[in-house]
Amino acid sequence: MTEKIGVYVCHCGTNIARTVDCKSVAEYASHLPNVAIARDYQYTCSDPGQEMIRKDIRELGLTRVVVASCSPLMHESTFRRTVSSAGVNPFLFQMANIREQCSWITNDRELATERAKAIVTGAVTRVNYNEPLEVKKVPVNPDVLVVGGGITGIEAALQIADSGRKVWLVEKEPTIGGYMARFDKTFPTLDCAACILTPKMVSVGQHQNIELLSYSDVIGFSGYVGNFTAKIRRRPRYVDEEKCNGCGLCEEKCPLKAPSEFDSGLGKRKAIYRPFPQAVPGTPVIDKEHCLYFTKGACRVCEKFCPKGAIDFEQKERVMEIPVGTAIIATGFDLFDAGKIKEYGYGRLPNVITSLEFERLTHASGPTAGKILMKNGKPPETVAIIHCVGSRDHNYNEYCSRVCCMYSLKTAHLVHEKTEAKVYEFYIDMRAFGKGYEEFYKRLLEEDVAFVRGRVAEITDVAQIPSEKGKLVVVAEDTLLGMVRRIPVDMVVLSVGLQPRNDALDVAHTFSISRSRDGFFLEKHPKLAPVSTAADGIFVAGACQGPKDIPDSVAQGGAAAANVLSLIDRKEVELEPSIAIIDEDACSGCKICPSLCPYHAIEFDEKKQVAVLTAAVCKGCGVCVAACPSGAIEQQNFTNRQLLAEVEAVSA
Amino acid sequence: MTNPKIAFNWAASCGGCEIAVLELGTKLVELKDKIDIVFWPVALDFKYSDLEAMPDKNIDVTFFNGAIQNSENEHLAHLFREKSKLLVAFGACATMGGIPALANTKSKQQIFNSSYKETPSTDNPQGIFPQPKFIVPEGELTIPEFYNTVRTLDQVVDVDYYVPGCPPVGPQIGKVVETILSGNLPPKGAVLGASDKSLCHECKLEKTDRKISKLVRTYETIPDPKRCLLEQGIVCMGPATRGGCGAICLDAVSPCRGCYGPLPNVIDQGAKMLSALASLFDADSEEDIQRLADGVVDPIGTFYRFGLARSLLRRTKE
Amino acid sequence: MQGKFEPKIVGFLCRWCAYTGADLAGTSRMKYPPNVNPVRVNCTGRIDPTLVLKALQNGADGVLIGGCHPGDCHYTNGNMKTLRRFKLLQNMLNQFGIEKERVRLEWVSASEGERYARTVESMTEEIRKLGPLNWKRMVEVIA
Amino acid sequence: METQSKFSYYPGCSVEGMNKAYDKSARVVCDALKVDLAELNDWNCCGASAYMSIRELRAHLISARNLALAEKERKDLVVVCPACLNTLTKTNHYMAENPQLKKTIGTALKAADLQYFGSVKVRHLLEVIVNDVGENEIKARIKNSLKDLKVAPYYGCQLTRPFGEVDDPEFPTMLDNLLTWIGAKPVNYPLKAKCCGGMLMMTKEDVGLSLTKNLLECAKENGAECIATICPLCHMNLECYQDNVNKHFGTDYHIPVLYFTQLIGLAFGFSRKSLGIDDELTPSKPLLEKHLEVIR
Repeated sequence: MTEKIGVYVCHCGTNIARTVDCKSVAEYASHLPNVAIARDYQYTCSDPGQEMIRKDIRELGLTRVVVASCSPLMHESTFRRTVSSAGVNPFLFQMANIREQCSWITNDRELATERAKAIVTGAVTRVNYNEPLEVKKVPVNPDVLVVGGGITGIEAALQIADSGRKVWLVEKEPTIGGYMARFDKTFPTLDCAACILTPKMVSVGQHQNIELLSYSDVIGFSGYVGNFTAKIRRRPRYVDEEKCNGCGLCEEKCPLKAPSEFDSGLGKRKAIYRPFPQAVPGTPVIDKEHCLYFTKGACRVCEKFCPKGAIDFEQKERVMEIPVGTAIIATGFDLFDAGKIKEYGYGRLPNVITSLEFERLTHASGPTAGKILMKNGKPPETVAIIHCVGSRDHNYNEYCSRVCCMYSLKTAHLVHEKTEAKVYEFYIDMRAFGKGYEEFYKRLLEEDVAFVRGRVAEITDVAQIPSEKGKLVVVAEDTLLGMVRRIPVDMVVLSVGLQPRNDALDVAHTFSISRSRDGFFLEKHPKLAPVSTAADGIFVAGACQGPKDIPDSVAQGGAAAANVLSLIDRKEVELEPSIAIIDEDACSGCKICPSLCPYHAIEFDEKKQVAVLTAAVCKGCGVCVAACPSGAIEQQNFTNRQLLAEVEAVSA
Repeated sequence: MTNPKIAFNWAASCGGCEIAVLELGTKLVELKDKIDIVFWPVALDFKYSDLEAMPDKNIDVTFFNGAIQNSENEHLAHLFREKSKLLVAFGACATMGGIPALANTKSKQQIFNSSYKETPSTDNPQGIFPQPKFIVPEGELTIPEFYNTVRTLDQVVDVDYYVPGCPPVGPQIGKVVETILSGNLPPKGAVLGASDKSLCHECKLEKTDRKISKLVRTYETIPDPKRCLLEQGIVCMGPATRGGCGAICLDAVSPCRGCYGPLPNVIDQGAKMLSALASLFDADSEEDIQRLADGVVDPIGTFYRFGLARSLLRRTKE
Repeated sequence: MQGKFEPKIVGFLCRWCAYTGADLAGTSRMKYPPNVNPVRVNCTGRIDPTLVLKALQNGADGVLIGGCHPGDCHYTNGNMKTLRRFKLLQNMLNQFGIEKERVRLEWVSASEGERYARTVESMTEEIRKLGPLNWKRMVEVIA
Repeated sequence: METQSKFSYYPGCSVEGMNKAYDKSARVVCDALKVDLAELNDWNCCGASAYMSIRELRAHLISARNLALAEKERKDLVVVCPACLNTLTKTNHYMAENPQLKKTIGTALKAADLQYFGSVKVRHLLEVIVNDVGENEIKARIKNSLKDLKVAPYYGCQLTRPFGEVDDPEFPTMLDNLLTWIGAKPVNYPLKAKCCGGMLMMTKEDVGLSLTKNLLECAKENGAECIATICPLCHMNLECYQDNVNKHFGTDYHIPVLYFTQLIGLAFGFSRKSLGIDDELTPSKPLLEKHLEVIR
């Protein structure tokens, strides 16, 4: 072979040089077959470092390049650009990772150097067999899919729509707005959630670039970055969105009442209903479970009264396919089920409620018209607020739900503001990290809320002393006083934590993205790519990626929008170059590969009796390559020869 | 002009390859005037001394069948290499080790123990094993030394061509002989008398649903004679095996055992078949997968029935 | 290395989970034996058993295959196909007399640097106990 | 009907002495329910909760011997005392999770020609009756429905803790269900799994008494006419110490305390005598007579 390989061993300052003897590695590499030059260098990724490589390519006529430095996930693309700018095909470059998986994992200089030599040998041997590749480009469909109509999805959708792109916003519920629509005030500024949210909801509803698909879910998502197809199921509302003018007469006339999900079951709604007055879309929905017509076969009162004839009991479920180029997943969170913690008595003790139920109680348009009342209709004289319910707890969720401390403070403030009640807050640690949060905490301290530092052991209605009779007794160790306290109160608000939605796994599968151990969707990089995912063109934003408050969710919604727009404005994306190639002459037509491809990229040509692969659909997993018993399938940039060469070199 | 000199030899093998030559039938009669056979243990009486007496490269083509399992096999391999212009590894044993190479799942000692001690029919109270050298009053007797590991012909000497099969099928042998006599020789190292596509290419059974939900051994079932045996849970080496034999076993609805060896782009026939087979397992839970995997009762005997000596690992560890 | 046997392990790591997890272990400066030579693939589904056999035959004392947890495969279920091949391969290697400690399939997510480090640690120690595999030499003893 | 299930029965020391009635009633009821309780041959002290915290290894050995004996009989071990349940289960768990311990114990057992592989499950009789026998079998045998008898179902602290395998550790419901099956009315009893004072009665009586008082008070306030127990120690504290409680707090409790097995026995129509009723210090006679009359 007449290859001329250049090898560059990077010190990465001392990151590598501290444990790896870079000089001897370079010296060792210089004796490997076909190596024309081997150098060690301080910072190879620096401009002078890259220039050095270009210079060698020009002056020594290098045909292939190996850089031994950090992880390819870090700088592979950098160096590929370097070599191609000097006229060497980027795929004739090979990276040897001697930092993350070598120099950083040990203090044994001798072993680390040995290992580095082996890794470099592997890369050098492999690069001999690397083949030049052209990266294919495909146009990006400018339409965007946004899944989830909470504040995050709304923000993302508006940002994108305002830039003139078309957005398909899919929401499971009959209305957008998500949890925020159910909140009263928002911390730390205490502005009312509705006042800041509803305008945004309205503009979503009216935006010419936003196609709002409420009461719908995504049941399939196929294709590749820039060219996806979303399969969306539209559940029947039994009300024609086109005809309905949202007058609300049907709701008024409907004879049947059912517990309102929006009010967490505290209030009632009709069988044909809008979750709340400012719902978007304003079109009501008929709840099949309760509607007299659907259950008993008679009634149809709404139909009689509807001035627009919009009621349509015949409406069927529809499935539509939408081509999009990118997708933002903002499916949000579930609240921890407080009933799981038996000793807190939620569900058993009537005046133990969750923070969300409290939101509805204190909400002006809630079931009590904003009055904070106990089940007996009286205002409480003492209220306990309990932090970390289901969070930071080995038995339930180990992580911190991030928002509870602050919303508990808000709860305390609202109780203080609306009632005479004495407020106790039971916390483990007070976490007030955001802008204006610490100040808000201070403010509450001044509102003489009694803060008790300690995790609550139990809430009981069993009195031990007369003064506890008829009260809820909160038992907790006050870790500051170092004693167990029993505090009798009238009402307990459980600050329940956030957790992944119950359908998170299905969503992950539909979009083939991964989840972190806590079950939230996994971002590409915790710091540098917080809204990207491992799947190109699919982004995550808001609480579906991990517990977040409103500011952070909105910020992520915007970030995801920006990512999407930059993709769209690139107009075309590069396709995965390391795809499979079927050699039709070598294919024996055993039909084993087509059934294995997860993307149905391989079909069997009955006429030619061979398997055929659609390059654009292939994502390059290589499953078929490993399976092909004829050795007729190769994977570009991961060919059998390349991998064998590398394996032989590192195992010798 | 003189006829080309042809030799056949028979090392560690059943010799079936030489019998297979008779499958040429009448063709053989035509051939006999075109060639001179200078060595053919199964048919004609020659002595090794005749061979040793020949000048080097005296033989035009030697069809060498059988693997190398003892010092005699090895000696002959070298001898034929010296005396022949072309050395052809003839049949599965010479090319891949064949059935004899299954001995590589045992050590020499284990094999001796079972053949000279443990088998019920053996009566050997003093537990005497064959000795390469043995002194008797008349002098020293020697027998070839038995090797611990069986090798293919090309693991011992340089080989020009390969003819796979256990045995190579008649028609193919005819073609091979013709090609070689024709003089326009294929590149060295070529595999002759076989197709470059897998058996599936010439197999007539229908491939419909590429899934395997349970594995059965041939005696456990009566297969549907129309459907691919793999889909019926019978391990068939067809997908990972060269065609050319005409899928005769499959015509008898009996699974391919892989005697024609791996395809051109394949390094290790067994590994490839293993990968293909397991990929089709219709199971995702650890237990179900394990159950299916255990369905291959004798992996080595299944995936390397003929190719163990030519496989990457070649033998088992003692 | 004062004559101490240092196992040589070839690590086939999938780029999305195990390789990223291994990087994370390094980034978080976790310490573990530097005995793995990583070979990066897109998905463990690419790992042709031939490669594993090659490594063992060619001098490796062990092979580690690292992929995504079931359900987390970036290519939907490549890891499942690996699991299927692996189980059958394990059965066969067992017949070849290769201890199961030498060839392992581990699920390591991108966030499990610790898990990766511990896996390599335990694997290295187990193989150290077993001693070198030395396949080539073993095969070359003919007589 | 055929014998449903065969078990090795481990009475434990506490029912040999002052809690005979528990043992007695348990045997009677199980016999009626065709639950074969063959007393574990040559059983010894379970190791006792207290000893665990002093000489852990030895405690494990003592308890492991019982497990080994049961394994020899190829049966699961049924206990009536939750403390025994706790100790034996603990040893079971520890041996399963700690190979070193398993080895040590193994060698010790060998000295007595015993071995333990870990196959035995240790179960409390309550759980066996509720889960294995079940509602129908029990209802089928009711002769005197304990109609309207308001019972406070008291589980104590050890049945579900720490393992919480058989029922919710904080709010178990198994006994509540059983009581409804035999026609009684389980009252709301929030302290059902709280501490009865346990050994404190011997060491720090005032604390022990106050804990017992909580239980009695809670039962009374929720309208219980008697308390059902599943634990000899709880039983003793609640039953025998009622007078001390009354003296100490100037209260006036006379709440009969009965083993759940005794209540089942009554419902099945067995005589009070055969169930060891009427030996108690807080007589249940008046209450029961009132009820049994109601039924007649």
